[in-house]
Amino acid sequence: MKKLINKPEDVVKEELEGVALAYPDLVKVHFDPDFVYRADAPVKGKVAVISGGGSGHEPMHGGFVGVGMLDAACPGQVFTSPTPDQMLEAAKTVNSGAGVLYIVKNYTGDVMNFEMAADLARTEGIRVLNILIDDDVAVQDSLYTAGRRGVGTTVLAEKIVGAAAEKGYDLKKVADLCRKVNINGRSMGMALTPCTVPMAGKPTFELAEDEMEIGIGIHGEPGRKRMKLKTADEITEMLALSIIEDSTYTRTVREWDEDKGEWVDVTLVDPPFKAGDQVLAFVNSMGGTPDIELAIIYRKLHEICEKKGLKIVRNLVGRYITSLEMQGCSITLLKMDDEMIELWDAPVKTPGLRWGI
Amino acid sequence: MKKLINKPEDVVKEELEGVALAYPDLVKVHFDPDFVYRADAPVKGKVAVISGGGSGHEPMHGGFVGVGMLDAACPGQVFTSPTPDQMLEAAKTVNSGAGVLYIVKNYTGDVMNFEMAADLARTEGIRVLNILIDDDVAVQDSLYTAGRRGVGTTVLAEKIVGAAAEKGYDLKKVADLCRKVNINGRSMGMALTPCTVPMAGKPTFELAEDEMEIGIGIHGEPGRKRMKLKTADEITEMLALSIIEDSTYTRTVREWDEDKGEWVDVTLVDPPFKAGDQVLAFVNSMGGTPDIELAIIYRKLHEICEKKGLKIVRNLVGRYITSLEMQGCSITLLKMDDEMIELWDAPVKTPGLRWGI
Amino acid sequence: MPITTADVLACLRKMADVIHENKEYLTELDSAIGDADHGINMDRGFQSVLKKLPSVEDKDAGTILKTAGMALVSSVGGAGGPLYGTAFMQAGMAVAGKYELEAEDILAALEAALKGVVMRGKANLGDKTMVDAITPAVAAMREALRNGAGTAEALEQATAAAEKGMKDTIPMLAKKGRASYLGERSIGHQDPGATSSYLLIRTIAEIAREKE
Amino acid sequence: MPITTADVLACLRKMADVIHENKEYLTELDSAIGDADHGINMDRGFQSVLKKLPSVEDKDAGTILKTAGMALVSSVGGAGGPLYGTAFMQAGMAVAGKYELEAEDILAALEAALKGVVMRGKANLGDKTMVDAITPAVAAMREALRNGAGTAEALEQATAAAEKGMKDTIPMLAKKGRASYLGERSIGHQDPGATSSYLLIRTIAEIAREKE
Ligand SMILES: Nc1ncnc2c1ncn2[C@@H]1O[C@H](COP(=O)(O)OP(=O)(O)O)[C@@H](O)[C@H]1O
Ligand SMILES: Nc1ncnc2c1ncn2[C@@H]1O[C@H](COP(=O)(O)OP(=O)(O)O)[C@@H](O)[C@H]1O
Ligand SMILES: [Mg+2]
Ligand SMILES: [Mg+2]
Ligand SMILES: [Mg+2]
Ligand SMILES: [Mg+2]
Repeated sequence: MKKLINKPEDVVKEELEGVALAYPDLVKVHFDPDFVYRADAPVKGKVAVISGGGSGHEPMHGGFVGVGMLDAACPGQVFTSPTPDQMLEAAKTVNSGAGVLYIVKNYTGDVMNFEMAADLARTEGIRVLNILIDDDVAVQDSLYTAGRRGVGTTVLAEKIVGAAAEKGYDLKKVADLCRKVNINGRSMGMALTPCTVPMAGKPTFELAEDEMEIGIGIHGEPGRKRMKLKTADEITEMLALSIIEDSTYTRTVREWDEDKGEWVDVTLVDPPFKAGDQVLAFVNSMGGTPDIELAIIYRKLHEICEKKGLKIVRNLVGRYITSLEMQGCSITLLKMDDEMIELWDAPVKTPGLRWGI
Repeated sequence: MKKLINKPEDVVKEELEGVALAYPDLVKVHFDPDFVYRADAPVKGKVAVISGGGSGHEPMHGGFVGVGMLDAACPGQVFTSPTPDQMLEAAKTVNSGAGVLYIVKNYTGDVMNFEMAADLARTEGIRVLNILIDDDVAVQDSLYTAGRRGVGTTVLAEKIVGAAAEKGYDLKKVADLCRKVNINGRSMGMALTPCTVPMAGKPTFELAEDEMEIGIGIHGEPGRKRMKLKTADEITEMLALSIIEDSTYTRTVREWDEDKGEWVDVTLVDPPFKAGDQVLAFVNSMGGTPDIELAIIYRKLHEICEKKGLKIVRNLVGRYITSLEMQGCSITLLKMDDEMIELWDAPVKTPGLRWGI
Repeated sequence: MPITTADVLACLRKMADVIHENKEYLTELDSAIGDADHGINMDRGFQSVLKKLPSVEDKDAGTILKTAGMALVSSVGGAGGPLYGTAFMQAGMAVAGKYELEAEDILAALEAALKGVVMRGKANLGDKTMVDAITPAVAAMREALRNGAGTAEALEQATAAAEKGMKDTIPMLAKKGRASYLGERSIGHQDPGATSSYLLIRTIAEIAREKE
Repeated sequence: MPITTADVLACLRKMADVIHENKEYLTELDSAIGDADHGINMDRGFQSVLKKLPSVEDKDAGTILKTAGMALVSSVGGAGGPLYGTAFMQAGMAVAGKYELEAEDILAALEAALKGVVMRGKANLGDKTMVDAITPAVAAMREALRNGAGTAEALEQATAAAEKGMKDTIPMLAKKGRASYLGERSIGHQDPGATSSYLLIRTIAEIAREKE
């Protein structure tokens, strides 16, 4: 294992210490329990947006804390969901009284930990809603699995929802918007190489020199299928078509019903893309893939979207949701409406995403 | 070779096509000869700042074209200097009449090509000055070598000088500032892994599982010495002390003398760092090293600077001057004065660096 | 002889030992169909439980178990943390205020733990999770007590049932948790969570047997 | 018989062939002490020269050589581009307007080429660069002509000197270009630029010999 680290067990702690030193104007870091939060939190009257998940996906989530995006992020150990006490303390720290939205990627561990955290926060008098992101079309059904995983759309949701909260949307509206972003976003990823979790010390899987893994998640877990390496254009086409041609996706998720005061099952339906849709096209590096290759992928994605009648109105190309040093990429398409475009364009100032300010 | 590319010989062309599609508001791309330039160029009354070099270091330089940074960038083949015709056409395209500054990394090829370009541009009536960046302390003397290479300080110079040009500095002042940034910046890099140039198809060098290379440049060339892998703290200390304890560096470079109308030899002296200096601390990934590791390095760098009495007044942590997918990092320290701080903070809007706008 | 709070404390300490000894094994199982962290997570969790025990040494069994549950919740992470945390907290609620536990109390605690896991994770029998080890164990203990078995005897039958339940997960296709993403590829591997559940139940039985 | 513009064109075409055949070899040499692109760069350059030749077929030798130099400058990149580009452009200036080249013209062209390389790259003899192959070649040709040798004969002596100069770069410590960063480690390797220079000079000699 070749990494610029000291001891594997100290990676997350030392990273957070580095983040605190590097961005004192933007964020503060609380240790034990660990969370990163806006330097100026709580922001009066503003709904607090909190996310979290295993570490190793940087800049997500800690790098998205700041003005116009997240109020706090809870990092777990590398690729391991964080714990409810982190989420609870984060909520207590950044809640201004306007309530808290937990943005939760759909992994069993994340979902359960955030649900427990929400329950605990409510016993302390904090209004909390949880919204899931489950956008990974590599997972085809939800009946026989834990459902689609939360991947690229998470980044877009954190930006758009963060802007809405900054603008003064109330908790209910922020949650509704987050759900809307989620059902309109779809992603698919692939890997050329595995990555190595510091505590494990060895690669998460093996791939031959001429192989790639399609439908990979963001935890170094194997994907949908392994196949011979193809050209960038062929790979882009495979990923893009899996997304664009994906049919209606229906599943039941658990959300908190504030009126009933209990968790209820909600059925969500992702409508398929259709010609004429306005989309945000997001080409993401899994970490080790350089910009030069992302540009080559974007080039082909643009061509495919055009051919399919999808109009790219915004884009994001870079490293935003990663799997440590893994080489590979993911594509996310998000159907945009005017509200989402306006919120996407709103100023954001975080270590990992910044514009307009 | 595992890369998300089509044909190795098409990498740069297709990348540029992708860039043109991804950032139409910020940049345009001219093909044959290839260069990336500001969408709104020429900007009336503004000195044009142009840089360039081999591809494979993205986001540098093409990703730094835009408001408040470069007016144009000339990309060569991967790790091969671009040619004078690219630089000449770029100058003709973005020159507003206020003249052109070529920012040139000190590699024999880059230096000679930019000198030829400047000569050609002058025959077409364009005022041009060339300023070298030679900040890599891994190269110890300039008498028996081509002199220190241009590495991390290049990014900082492009930002600071770009802001000055945007503010209306005239050509002479822009060039003087660029020289000032160069003599106040020092860098040192290291690699955990080599990288693979697409056309070559195999790694630029070999490193055993427990080895690293210290004093690496940005072209996958071997560095100052090869040694057993160390911890992040030890590596950071090695790099930082090479920079902080470097003594006065003197060398002769060739600059254009506008009064004499000829190239003249100029002796430049880099003063060493001393306690009390205000610095910008730049921790850069060579491409494949993830954010989580950069934060760990920044943590230690901060501690060392504090111990040495250097005050970090600004920082930059991320991937800015890379060697494709190479794992490793470089550290740059730039002594800042108030003028440089103000220009650093000025708004910038490019694909690779953005704030305030 | 009833189980005392000293026995409960001893049991938790022994659980920490057992998990620590099986850290690699559980992680290995999780690397086949999950993300190779179950042993690491559970070990971190039980080390955290150990640290909390001194502060509740003179407390009732309910408080001790709830404290252990909270320690697990805030240190394990992943799926294991909320599941085992809930299990121990619910078990603690079932014996709240008690300083001595009879066989029925232990059964009640185990039933509550199972209910907690199902409430939290919504897994069905056969989904290839810890539920497939805990469910038969609870049923076996209930049945044994109904047939007049003593505490240790009943817990040993529970252990045997948990072990069988654990092994029965091998041919199953995972429908919950991370392993479910593998589809058919999850078949043929023993579930790590079912394995840790078996190890914990076995530890309870061993403590009860030492008592007799 | 003087060298005609047809011979100059043939020479450039043959140079392109020779460089193409030695592409891997030159790149291999550059991978030892440089960045493994010299063969790739030079081949790209001479392919570009080939494309430009049809447009100057009826032009004088000076124009043909300058055109070749400009093609090299705008397609080779790296250090090789400006150096060889300058060499060919300066050679072209030395024979501007001529349609037939005598031995002295060729010498003048080579001298101009060398001067161009030195002007551009500031390398001294012994710095382990192409200058170490071209300098002795030019001297040998000058000497041979003074001694009454014919064009082909003089160019063959230049070729021999270039070859020796190329081989003499092996024990040198590089002080210019990318190889200079290697310090001591550059010793023991033959300089790629000196090698391509030898190959190009040899090609001129071969064309001259065919003429006779
Ligand atoms: N919904 C669920 N209900 C019950 N148990 C579950 C559920 N999902 C996962 N598990 C159990 O959790 C175990 C994995 O735990 P662990 O590795 O700690 O979490 P993660 O999957 O988040 O890495 C699985 O082996 C399985 O027994
Ligand atoms: N200053 C110089 N003067 C003369 N020749 C030089 C100089 N620097 C480098 N060279 C020659 O250039 C050759 C390398 O060319 P090439 O590989 O095309 O360029 P680069 O080093 O930019 O990759 C060297 O082998 C050497 O002969
Ligand atoms: Mg996990
Ligand atoms: Mg080169
Ligand atoms: Mg796991
Ligand atoms: Mg070279």
